[in-house]
Amino acid sequence: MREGIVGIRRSRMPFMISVFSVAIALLVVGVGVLSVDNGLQYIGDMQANYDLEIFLKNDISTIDSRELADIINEYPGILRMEYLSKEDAAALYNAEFGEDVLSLLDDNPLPSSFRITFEEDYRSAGYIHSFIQSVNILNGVDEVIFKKDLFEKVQGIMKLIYTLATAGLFMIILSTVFLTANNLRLMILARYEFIETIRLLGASDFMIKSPFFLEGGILGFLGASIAVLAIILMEISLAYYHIIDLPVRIMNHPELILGLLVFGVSLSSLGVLKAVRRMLRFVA
Amino acid sequence: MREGIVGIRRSRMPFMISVFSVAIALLVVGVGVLSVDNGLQYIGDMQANYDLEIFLKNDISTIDSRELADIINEYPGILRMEYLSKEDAAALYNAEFGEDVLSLLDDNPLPSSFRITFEEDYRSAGYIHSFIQSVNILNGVDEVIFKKDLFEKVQGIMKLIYTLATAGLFMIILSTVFLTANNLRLMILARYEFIETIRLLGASDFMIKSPFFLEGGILGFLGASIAVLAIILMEISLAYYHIIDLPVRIMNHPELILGLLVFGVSLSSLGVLKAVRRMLRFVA
Amino acid sequence: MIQFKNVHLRFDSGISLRDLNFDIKSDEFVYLFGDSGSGKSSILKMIYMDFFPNSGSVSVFDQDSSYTNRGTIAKIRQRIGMVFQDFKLLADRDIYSNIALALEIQGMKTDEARRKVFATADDLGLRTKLPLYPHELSGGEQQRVALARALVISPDILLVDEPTAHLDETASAVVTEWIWKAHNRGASVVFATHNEQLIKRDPARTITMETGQIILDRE
Amino acid sequence: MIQFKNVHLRFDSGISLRDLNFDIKSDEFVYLFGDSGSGKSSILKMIYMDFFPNSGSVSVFDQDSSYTNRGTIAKIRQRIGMVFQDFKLLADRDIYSNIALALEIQGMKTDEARRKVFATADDLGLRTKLPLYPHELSGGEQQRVALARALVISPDILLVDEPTAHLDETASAVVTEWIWKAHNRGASVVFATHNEQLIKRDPARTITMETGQIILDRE
Ligand SMILES: Nc1ncnc2c1ncn2[C@@H]1O[C@H](COP(=O)(O)OP(=O)(O)OP(=O)(O)O)[C@@H](O)[C@H]1O
Ligand SMILES: Nc1ncnc2c1ncn2[C@@H]1O[C@H](COP(=O)(O)OP(=O)(O)OP(=O)(O)O)[C@@H](O)[C@H]1O
Ligand SMILES: [Mg+2]
Ligand SMILES: [Mg+2]
Repeated sequence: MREGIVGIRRSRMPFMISVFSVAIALLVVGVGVLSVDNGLQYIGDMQANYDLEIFLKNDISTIDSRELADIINEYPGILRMEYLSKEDAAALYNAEFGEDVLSLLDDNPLPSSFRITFEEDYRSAGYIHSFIQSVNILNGVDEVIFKKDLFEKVQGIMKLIYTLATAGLFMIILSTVFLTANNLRLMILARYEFIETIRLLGASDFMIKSPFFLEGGILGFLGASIAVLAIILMEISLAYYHIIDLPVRIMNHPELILGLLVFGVSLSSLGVLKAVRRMLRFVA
Repeated sequence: MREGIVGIRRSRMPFMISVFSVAIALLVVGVGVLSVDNGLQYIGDMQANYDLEIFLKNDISTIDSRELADIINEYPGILRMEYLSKEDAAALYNAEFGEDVLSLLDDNPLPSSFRITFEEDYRSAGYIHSFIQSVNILNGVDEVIFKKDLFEKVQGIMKLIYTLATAGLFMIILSTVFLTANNLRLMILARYEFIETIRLLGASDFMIKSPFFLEGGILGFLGASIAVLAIILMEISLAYYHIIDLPVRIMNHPELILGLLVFGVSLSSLGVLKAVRRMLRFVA
Repeated sequence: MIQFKNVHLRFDSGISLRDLNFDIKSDEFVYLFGDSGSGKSSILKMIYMDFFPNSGSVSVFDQDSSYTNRGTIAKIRQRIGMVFQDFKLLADRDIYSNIALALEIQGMKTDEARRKVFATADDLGLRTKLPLYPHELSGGEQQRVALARALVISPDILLVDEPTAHLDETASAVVTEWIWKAHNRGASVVFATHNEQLIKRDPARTITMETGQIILDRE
Repeated sequence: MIQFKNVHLRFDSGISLRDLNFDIKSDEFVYLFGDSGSGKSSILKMIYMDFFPNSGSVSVFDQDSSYTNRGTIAKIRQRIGMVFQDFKLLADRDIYSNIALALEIQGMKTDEARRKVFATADDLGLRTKLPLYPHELSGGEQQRVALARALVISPDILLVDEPTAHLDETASAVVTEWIWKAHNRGASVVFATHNEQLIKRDPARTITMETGQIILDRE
């Protein structure tokens, strides 16, 4: 029995438990950051589709529509302008409804159109309204449809997601820091005998703190490395099984890897240092 | 110095640290669940606006449009149907563009319409398509506009959010369980001396385990209570400062409070029990 | 009561206890005498089933330790009072609780336990120390607390490992007196010591150890 | 070297050490003799600045403990070898590391430290125990490890608290011999004990304590 107990004390169990905790904490942080990034990217992609659709008169010639495109393109703030011919529109319609409804008709009733996406800075209701007004009176323009509803809803959702995600991430990082700090405090508490004894043998506070600081750094580095490896593994298996196609991956973002490592190392070494300091003060 | 050290050992520090950890963990879980609920509710509200707009012929009489409404209402799966008169449409238009553009014209060119929202179960592209087809041929119907784009995008976003949020929540709960379990393991490791000694004095495994189990339960209860109180405080201050109006609140969901308490108590008591068991096996 | 038959105990370090054979009856008082490192504590550990022989058998209360499960070991230990060489007091409990712990484990009601703890503390001159914590006591005082914890349960077997190492003549005499009193009340006692003086003062059967072997066993 | 002037030390428990006055010079060997609970360990704790007097002054190496900061206390302790009554060996380090620890703290290079650890272990008959862990040693062996850790740093002051409590005659003689050798090499020694025999064998100045007071101080 004594052997067993002493075995536990001799073993690096508290250290390994702490490494494991840091790894989990950083895994959560890393996955959190990546999820938010990926989510925003995905929604951003969808939104950037187009803001405005300008339908042209049915009888407009190709040359006239080219001219019109040039005029419209002069307006400031246009990020992208896409021309949809009558045929493109028909193809789209068919694709949307899954049937070749239009081929039953003699004539293609769908108009040709421009789809316009504004630059971020110009995407305000005021500017878009004045844009619509001036485009509306151009020759060959039949109707301008501002996808305001969609636009504003997506904006609203994005804002909500962004707020929630940022708040959530912040909270998760914070609680992660707390939980890890608690873990490290417990780890240090379990070493009171060691601290007491070497102090009685003449170790200065600095001599007591520095190896713990170093140990904390190593612990954090190990934890962070495990977290990064786990994330990479997750990404690889997501890709391998074609579950989801992530636009943002940690493998392409060394700064994120570095960030996690730095965060892990500093969190652990400072956490351990703080716990030891508190203990040294406690036992003054 | 000895006094200080022994003071730490005598104090309930590891216990308090663990309570704190459980509280943070459950706070994260609780806020996570509530955020996802609130987010989904909010998005759901936005989406439920309407799915389909049926524009009526310009010359339709009020009586005819009433009749039409009755016919359409017969279709299955309609959650909500809203009639927009020409005047309503004009008011909306003005509201959207901020100016009384239409009053400049002699006649109101906007048609009256029905806005239809489908029940969740009927909100499939297939059903909506067949609905459009049969409504289109009704007398008095000019055009049916399926807000497919918006609909699908919101659906897509919701699905993404739902997936991410569920996965995130799952991961957070899982890591929370792990971190708390680690914390409890460290707490128990620090008690090896106690366990060793009472075992030598003839305490059976059951006698060793049961007080720890109880202590774990108390710890979990305290932690969960703190978490619930913190969440309620957060909700109150959010409401007090009018920062956000939450549709889902923990105060209105006793089952969530109960859930957190049960989760906290069982997590801690079982976590402690598991740690003690492992230790008892270790020191066999 | 306690029976060692051809007991061998080998440690990883290469050191071993060899060919131990003896019987201790239920009303015996036995000194386990030997130099430092001769194996006294190891024998006591085999009796309270912390160590198990590599060969041969150790029986206590007619239970062979090699075939006894953990639940039964716990019950056997409840009938054994032990004074460990390093005391094993709990630093986070006061002296009262440390002594009462042994009774708690036996499931004794608080009132009776209370009376017993106070009585035993009085016997060993520890009354004023009850509210203190172990680190507030001197080495000798801690040793007496360890004995109080062993005596309070009125054990059937009393194992004491150098119980006077930290005590002066007077205190030592008090402690041995109470150990003898426990013996007179019916406990078999195994008293491990390196101190010949002690044995001369209160002679009894003495098992003498030398580097892991019994070299003498006589009254 | 060590100077107690009108020292009073009161514990929360009400017990106190009163009016302690003595000087220990740099080449002295002093026994601190007294019954269990008389205050021997408390005096040693004041010398290594773990306890501080409530009034009066304790000076070590001409530093008044009441006006010494933590950094300086650490440096003073590096010049003091201590054998604690409860040994204070680190359970998670083997004997070699336990002894080497004292040298590590002084920043000694590994090679020299290694030589010193082996030499000291040889002196005290611990050579074969170096790779073991404290729990694998007998009580007396652990006590000798504690002494080895104190001697290995060639201290200017050697404080030993009942260093033979767990030792038989022979081992006890070896241990006291090495304590005397350290003294002969220039260390001042304070030897706390309750054992009159020891003092008779190797007489020296003896400060006798009784319930917190010095009742005798003579060669
Ligand atoms: N767990 C262990 N692992 C390895 N060796 C051990 C272990 N326990 C004891 N020993 C060795 O067995 C020998 C006898 O130890 P034991 O503690 O029984 O001696 P002892 O007679 O009680 O001595 P002391 O009077 O010094 O306490 C010692 O040399 C010790 O090193
Ligand atoms: N930290 C403390 N708090 C309260 N009382 C204490 C403390 N330390 C020691 N005492 C008391 O002071 C008295 C002297 O203790 P000390 O340890 O100095 O005795 P000692 O002479 O070393 O005895 P022993 O030979 O038994 O080790 C004892 O009665 C003890 O209870
Ligand atoms: Mg022993
Ligand atoms: Mg003492």
